[in-house]
Amino acid sequence: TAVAPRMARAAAAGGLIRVACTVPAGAVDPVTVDDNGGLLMLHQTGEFLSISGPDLVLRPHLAESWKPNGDGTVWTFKIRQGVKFQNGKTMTAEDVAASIDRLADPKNSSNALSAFKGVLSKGGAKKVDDDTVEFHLDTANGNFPYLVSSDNYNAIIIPADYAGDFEKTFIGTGPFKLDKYTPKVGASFVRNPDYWGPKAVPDRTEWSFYQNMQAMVLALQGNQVDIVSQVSAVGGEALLNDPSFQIISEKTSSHQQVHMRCDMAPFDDKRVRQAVALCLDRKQMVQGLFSGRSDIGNDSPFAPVFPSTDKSVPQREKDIAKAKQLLADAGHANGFTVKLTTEQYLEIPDYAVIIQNAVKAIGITIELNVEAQDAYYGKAVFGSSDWLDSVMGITDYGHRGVPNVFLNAPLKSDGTWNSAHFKNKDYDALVAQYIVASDLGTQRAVAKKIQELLLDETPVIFGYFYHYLTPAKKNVTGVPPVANRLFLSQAALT
Amino acid sequence: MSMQAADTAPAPAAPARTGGAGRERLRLLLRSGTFLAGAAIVAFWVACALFGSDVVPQDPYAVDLMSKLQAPSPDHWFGTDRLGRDIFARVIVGARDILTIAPLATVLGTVLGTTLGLIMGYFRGFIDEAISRLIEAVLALPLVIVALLALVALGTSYITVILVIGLIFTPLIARTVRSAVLTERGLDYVAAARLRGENPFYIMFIEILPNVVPPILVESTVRLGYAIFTVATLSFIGFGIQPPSADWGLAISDSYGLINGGYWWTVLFDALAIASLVVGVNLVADGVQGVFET
Amino acid sequence: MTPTAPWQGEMASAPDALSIRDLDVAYRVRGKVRQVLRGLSFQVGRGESYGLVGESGCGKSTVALAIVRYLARNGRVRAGRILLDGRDLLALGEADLRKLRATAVSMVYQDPGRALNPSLRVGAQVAEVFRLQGMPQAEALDRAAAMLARVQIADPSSVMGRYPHQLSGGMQQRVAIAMALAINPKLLILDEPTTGLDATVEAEVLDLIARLRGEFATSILFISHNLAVIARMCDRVGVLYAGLLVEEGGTRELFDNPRHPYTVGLLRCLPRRGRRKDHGRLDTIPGLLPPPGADIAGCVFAERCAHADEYCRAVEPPLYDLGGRASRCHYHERAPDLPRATPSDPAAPIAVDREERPVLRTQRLAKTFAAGGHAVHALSAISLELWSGETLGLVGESGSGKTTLARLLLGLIEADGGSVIELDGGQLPAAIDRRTPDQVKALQIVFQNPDSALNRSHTVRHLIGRALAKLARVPAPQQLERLLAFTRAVRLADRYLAVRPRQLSGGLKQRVAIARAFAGEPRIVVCDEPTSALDVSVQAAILNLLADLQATRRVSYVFISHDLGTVRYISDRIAVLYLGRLMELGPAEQVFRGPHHPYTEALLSAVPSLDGSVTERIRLKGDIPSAIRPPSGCVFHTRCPRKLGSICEDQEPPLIEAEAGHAIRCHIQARDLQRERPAPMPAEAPAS
Amino acid sequence: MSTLRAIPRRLLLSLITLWILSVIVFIGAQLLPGDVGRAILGPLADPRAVANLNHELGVDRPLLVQYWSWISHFATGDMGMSYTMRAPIAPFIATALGNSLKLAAVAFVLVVPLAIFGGVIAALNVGRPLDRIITVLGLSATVVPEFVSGIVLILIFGVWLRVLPINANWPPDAGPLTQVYYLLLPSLPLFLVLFGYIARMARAGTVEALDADYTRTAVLKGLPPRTVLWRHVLRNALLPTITVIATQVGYLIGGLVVVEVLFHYQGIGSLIYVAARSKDFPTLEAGVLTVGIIYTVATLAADVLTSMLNPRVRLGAAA
Ligand SMILES: Nc1ncnc2c1ncn2[C@@H]1O[C@H](COP(=O)(O)OP(=O)(O)OP(=O)(O)O)[C@@H](O)[C@H]1O
Ligand SMILES: Nc1ncnc2c1ncn2[C@@H]1O[C@H](COP(=O)(O)OP(=O)(O)OP(=O)(O)O)[C@@H](O)[C@H]1O
Ligand SMILES: [Mg+2]
Ligand SMILES: [Mg+2]
Repeated sequence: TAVAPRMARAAAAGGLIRVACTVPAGAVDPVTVDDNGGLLMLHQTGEFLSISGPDLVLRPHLAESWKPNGDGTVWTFKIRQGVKFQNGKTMTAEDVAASIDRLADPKNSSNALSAFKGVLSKGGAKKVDDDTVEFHLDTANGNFPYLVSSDNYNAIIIPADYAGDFEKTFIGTGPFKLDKYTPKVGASFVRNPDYWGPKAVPDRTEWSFYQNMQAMVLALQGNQVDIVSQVSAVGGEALLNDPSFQIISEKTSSHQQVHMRCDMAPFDDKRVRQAVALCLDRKQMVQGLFSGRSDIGNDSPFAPVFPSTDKSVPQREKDIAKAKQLLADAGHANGFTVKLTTEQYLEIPDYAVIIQNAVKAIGITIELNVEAQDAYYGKAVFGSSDWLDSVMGITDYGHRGVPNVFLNAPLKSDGTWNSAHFKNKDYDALVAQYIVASDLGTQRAVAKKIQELLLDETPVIFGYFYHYLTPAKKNVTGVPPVANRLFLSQAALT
Repeated sequence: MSMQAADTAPAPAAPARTGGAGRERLRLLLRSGTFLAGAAIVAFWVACALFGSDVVPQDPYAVDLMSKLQAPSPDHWFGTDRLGRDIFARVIVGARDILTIAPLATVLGTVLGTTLGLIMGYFRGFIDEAISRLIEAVLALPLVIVALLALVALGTSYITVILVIGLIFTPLIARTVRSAVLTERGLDYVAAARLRGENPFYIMFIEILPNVVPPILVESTVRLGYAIFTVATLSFIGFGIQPPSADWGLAISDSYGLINGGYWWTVLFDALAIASLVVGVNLVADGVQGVFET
Repeated sequence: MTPTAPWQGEMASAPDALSIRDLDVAYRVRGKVRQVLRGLSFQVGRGESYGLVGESGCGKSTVALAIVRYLARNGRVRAGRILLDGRDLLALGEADLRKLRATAVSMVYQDPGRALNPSLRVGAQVAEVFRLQGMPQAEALDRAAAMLARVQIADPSSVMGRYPHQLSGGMQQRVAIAMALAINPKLLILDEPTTGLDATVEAEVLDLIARLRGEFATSILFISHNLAVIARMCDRVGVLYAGLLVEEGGTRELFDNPRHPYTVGLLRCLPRRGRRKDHGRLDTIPGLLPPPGADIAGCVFAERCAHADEYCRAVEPPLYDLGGRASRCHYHERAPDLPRATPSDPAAPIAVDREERPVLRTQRLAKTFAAGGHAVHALSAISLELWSGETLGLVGESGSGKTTLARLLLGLIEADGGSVIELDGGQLPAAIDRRTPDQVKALQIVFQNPDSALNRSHTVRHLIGRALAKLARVPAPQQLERLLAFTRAVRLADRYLAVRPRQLSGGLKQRVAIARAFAGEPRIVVCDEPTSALDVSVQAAILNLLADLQATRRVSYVFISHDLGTVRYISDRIAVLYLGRLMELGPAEQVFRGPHHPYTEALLSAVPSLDGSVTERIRLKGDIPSAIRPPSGCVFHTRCPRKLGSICEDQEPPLIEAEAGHAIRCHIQARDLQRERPAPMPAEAPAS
Repeated sequence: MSTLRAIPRRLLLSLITLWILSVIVFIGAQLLPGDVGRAILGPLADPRAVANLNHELGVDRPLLVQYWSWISHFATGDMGMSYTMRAPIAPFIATALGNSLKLAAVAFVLVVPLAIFGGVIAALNVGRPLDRIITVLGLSATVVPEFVSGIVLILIFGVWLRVLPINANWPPDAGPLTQVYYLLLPSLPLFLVLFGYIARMARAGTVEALDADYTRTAVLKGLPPRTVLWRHVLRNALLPTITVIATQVGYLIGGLVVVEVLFHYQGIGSLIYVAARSKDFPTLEAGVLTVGIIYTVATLAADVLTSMLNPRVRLGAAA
């Protein structure tokens, strides 16, 4: 059960790997970390119960196996034995239960709370014996293991008596242990000689923190680092097109949702929503914005990467004539003007400009209002949030291993992030079916229905699902492509 | 009275010649090489801001993803950006926002600063002392940092950028006006006005203000230069002009990661545009200063 | 050459110390060349003291700077030669020029405070001159101390260690003179060395220069606009007008018997020989100096000359040699008979009735300023009366509180508590804001500097019109009529109404200021040195105007001036201030005739007179003490040449009437104060 | 009244200034964030977590209490806890300040002598082409924003010529010289901006001194030009320049924000910038107040220095 079986042909041990990553926004604490820089730090020394691979299939790690009870309300995990924390203490089921329970406890302001909400409550994680932990869920959930896998980046296993000082010790069970951590500046890790699994290849890894992506790109080009944790395709062109670098890339379910309010003119007519969606040339967008490094979306959260996605549902293509027709049918033959509000984040402003350009063809004029992120999200409740109240908007959604969150919050009638104000009983029922389904066949069957329904209603345009890109020097080997993670234990410079 | 009109004899010698001080200064300005060079540059960019979008060969906002990041060529004189937009067209229209925000901010600062400076310089005493302290406190911080602080607190929008820069300029201009007013206040015509029983506001605005116009003019042209500098800088660090404007600072901010990939044209022309505009404005300011501060 | 100087004779064959031949100097201003010196020629003989006089802007300083080759960047010698001790200065290379400056010529100019390096100690600056001659530092310092002693600096070693700003103006000028004389120069140029100094200090410095002139056998080029100073200091005089030498001659001859209409006019402008306003008007010179660079055909002065005819306007007069003297006038013989430009008939004198209630009265008027944490006692316990139609002259050295008194009366600053100002018997609030419009209207002022007094952004019409509207409350329709009446009364042509002050000459500006002051029909006009910024020719016109206005409108004046001659001309009574105290108060004639307060006496004796008589009388030593810590007892005791003893240090003398209406604040008895010697200015003068 | 005696008063005024500044900064930081916890935890965080955090941070207390607790701790060197880093701020400020000072020092060491030299040369050639060139180039350099000149410099030296590192962070074991080498490129934009200011001041001071009467006195004494220049002209001319240099210290920090961001340098400027971006108000407040203190101290020091060097001020006006 190696971390990355495909990378077995490890290079000779030793050496130093230098990585550039974004500055951890806050203190590195497994409970609260919610940003890319911070979460990358967590799993340098910490480990998960299981690892969600590039194919989104879970592989056992600190847990050796797991199974649900009959109705999927209790999941039992077998914990690996003989694993030691870096302080020498042995990891037990108690540590596992405590680690997860800590995340589910509202008192701790855990960042994982939203993932566990309605699924797992405090006290739901119970140690059964030294190698068994049971999770008693609030409701049945077929995809629960994903919530305690590497998909949930807060869910590393740390000692039960953890006192909130992770940043000092970086205590975990992983192949590296902390050498030095300087907030805002960088960190370094050294090989953990007592690691339970295959020992780390590099002697050391050195992490430098950068304020922005350009800085990291420059650092890589200037040979100051070997790997950049992540770049977005937009702005990363300098690397993507440079043959002296490789891009370690993984498909993900990350995407931008273009919502249109189903309860407000002009989008209260689904033909108008469809018309807008029909204007987009998705292939061109994937090429132009991402240099091909993203997947085309079909206006549902079922990204190609999800095993449950039914790929037979026909892809929506650009069709201006049809769009015009639909718009005319809806009574907007001469188009209209609408305001698109969105956040200043990643390629979203560019995406907004592209949409603005595209809908010109059918006479729709979009006024752009690109706001700072916090202005856009506002208080994040209906009535005082541009995100949830705007008639049209674009919102960033990060990668999830399973589509559950995407299906629930932004689209269900009572979804807390339902910025499209989409209210559809059939849809709600289908999603409920999907959540409890624990076998892939059932899931895919329900997925097909959901996909078709959303394609018809189009409350949200899912234009593309972009890849997770990790640029590295050509001679870097042994880095597995895992979204939002950077596992370096088998990395080497050749 | 029997006295002969001594001085009333035609006085060809009096320095009285055509025109007033204003026209004389204008004449001097038009002789100053730096001023003319600066004015030409500024006029060019103002024209671009006003009419640029009508004359550019391509739509500066038209996205063409299939021809992104093309090097300068006869089709795209300055190349294209990462969305395939024509950089030449964008540089030409890119002056619009900054040339709206910066002058408005300067005007705001000038109006408020002048009023404040008049009050401080005229009344002196406690008001002056108190406001001076406040001004000194604000001036203890670099412009960019004050702006940053304010924009974080208030949120970024054109209005807040104008307000923030205008309000930051207020004390700076007030300080200049104040010291000019202090000098003026020491002059006897102010005493003469008081001896006519004029009220303070008449004295401040009718008597003193016209005489402190030169320093105000100099200060506000200098401030305009700073305003442009500041707006550009704020845009670059993400607190100024927001997308999808074709603004130069924003363009540089968006593209400076590309230069190392060889896409130098995505930043170079915008950089030159900013440089030329600020240098132009400051050459104008320098010319104005040379003429009005002698 | 006047062979009066004893140290001269035997060197007569040697070249002149300075010889200037046909010197043309021009400044380039905005691309235009303005000629300011035209074919100037004169010589300064060895050991001679040559005076150069002329009104402001006629090119005096330019001459001086051309001689030392230190013209402004835009200035250029276009033609002519300057021979210093026979050597052509303009032909010298840089190194030779430096050598010449280090050994042969030095210069002292106006404003000694700025002529000394503010960040170097005095000793170092003086020693520098000796260092340049190759002396070691220690010796140079010794020589510097010796040099300072020679310019009568009492404690050279302590002065050497000080910085210039720690010295008074008079001391600074002594240091400058010491530096200039340190090289024992062949030629010493003094460009208005005493302008800006108080009369008492000026007298001291002039005495010093006169003495040193005897010690160092130096030739002197003495530049001044002050005819009396030149008369006192020089053997020969050249009169400069618009860059031309219009007359030259021995001092006595020239002043006694001028042969150029300009010189004649200048001399007539001065209120000389005890002349007073009721003796008749002063004469004036009409018109103005041509601007630099003006194209002039014929005689430069023709424009302003009553003798001038077509010939004068057409043919430029040469410098006629009149035997030992010269004049650039075709009609030089007739020059002294120049008709008056202003009729001399005095304005009908007003009878001042001192029996009636005074129009203005102050009691215990005092003012203490707070400056930098100190109390400055600018004025103490001044009790004065001013009757309708009379002029009260206010004299005193700089800092004696004259302006403070004026501003207190006007309410521009507030008097200390306990002070009383009464207008027509009614108490006047201290601050102007609390005075009624009528009270505000009653007191107006004419300031010293019209540039400061007139708002440069407003037109003449606005300046006077606003005063009419605010003070006289003239309704708009009648305003223009009244305005014209006023401007005509001050003899200001109508066409100036639309003009802004900057386009007016100094004299015209002062007329505007006077018109404004009179717009509200004031009872009292305070004149704070109204003529001291003006050239003599203009000063006379303004004094005439003030006298005329007083006669027609029966206003009272408080007239402040440094210039005793002017004060005497215009005033009915005179008050002498020293360190904020009233030292003497009495009718003008009595104050001048005596008995006087020792301080008044010193002031009077400091005034150089045009007849060149050297007044070796009372010289005040030292500087006026600080108003922050005024001396105890009689405030004047520290400088008083007639100090009695400890009583002066301990007790403030009361103001005692020496004669009816003439009070003196001194412990010395009035009759003892009456000196035998004649007053410096002859008391009575024939009306010319 | 002498200025040396006025120093305590000057000090008091500076303290008042700083106090007002602290109020401004505090109010500025309190103005918007209606919900600090939300700002920190992000839009998608659970409301319970947000409320918890707000209580923990103490931001639900009255403003006056918050201000007092902030400023009284600040005075003792305790700058509080960073919202985002959940750690004491002071050490961050200290490190960042150290770094910024290094960068500023490199810029200053380069710019001060060169700019003064340039200004004096221009003054000595006043009105001539050399003067025009220095003045106009200096002005242009000064007014071009750092990020513009920085980009161009990166392009030239870092990308095309590849002679200077484009990232200011030196390798961990770098010696002082290497550090300076890494700081060269980042210091250049600062150099350019400062050059114009200082040169302009030096020029103006020198021109004024050259025109001064005391210089005339010195020349007419027959002193050699060199003595005139050094002893008489520059001594007086460069005094005001000191004050300008000091005020530029404050300005420099503003420039540092951009330069440090551009060159990825961990100084006080980028600390403030990051705090601003992430709405970490305690850090922002601490950073800004620190900058204010530095500026105030620098100008105070310049005042004292000027008055010590300038006998006019040191010894007071004539009695
Ligand atoms: N640097 C200069 N550039 C242009 N014009 C100048 C310059 N210096 C002097 N002038 C002009 O030359 C004329 C003569 O000036 P100068 O200073 O020699 O007169 P002055 O007789 O010394 O006057 P004052 O009594 O005011 O000192 C004046 O009209 C003056 O305005
Ligand atoms: N505003 C003020 N603050 C402090 N001290 C003042 C102020 N005005 C005048 N003084 C002081 O009061 C004293 C009298 O000054 P004032 O101006 O009345 O003298 P003056 O006789 O008019 O002198 P001058 O002949 O120079 O005009 C001086 O010592 C002066 O320094
Ligand atoms: Mg002169
Ligand atoms: Mg006075």
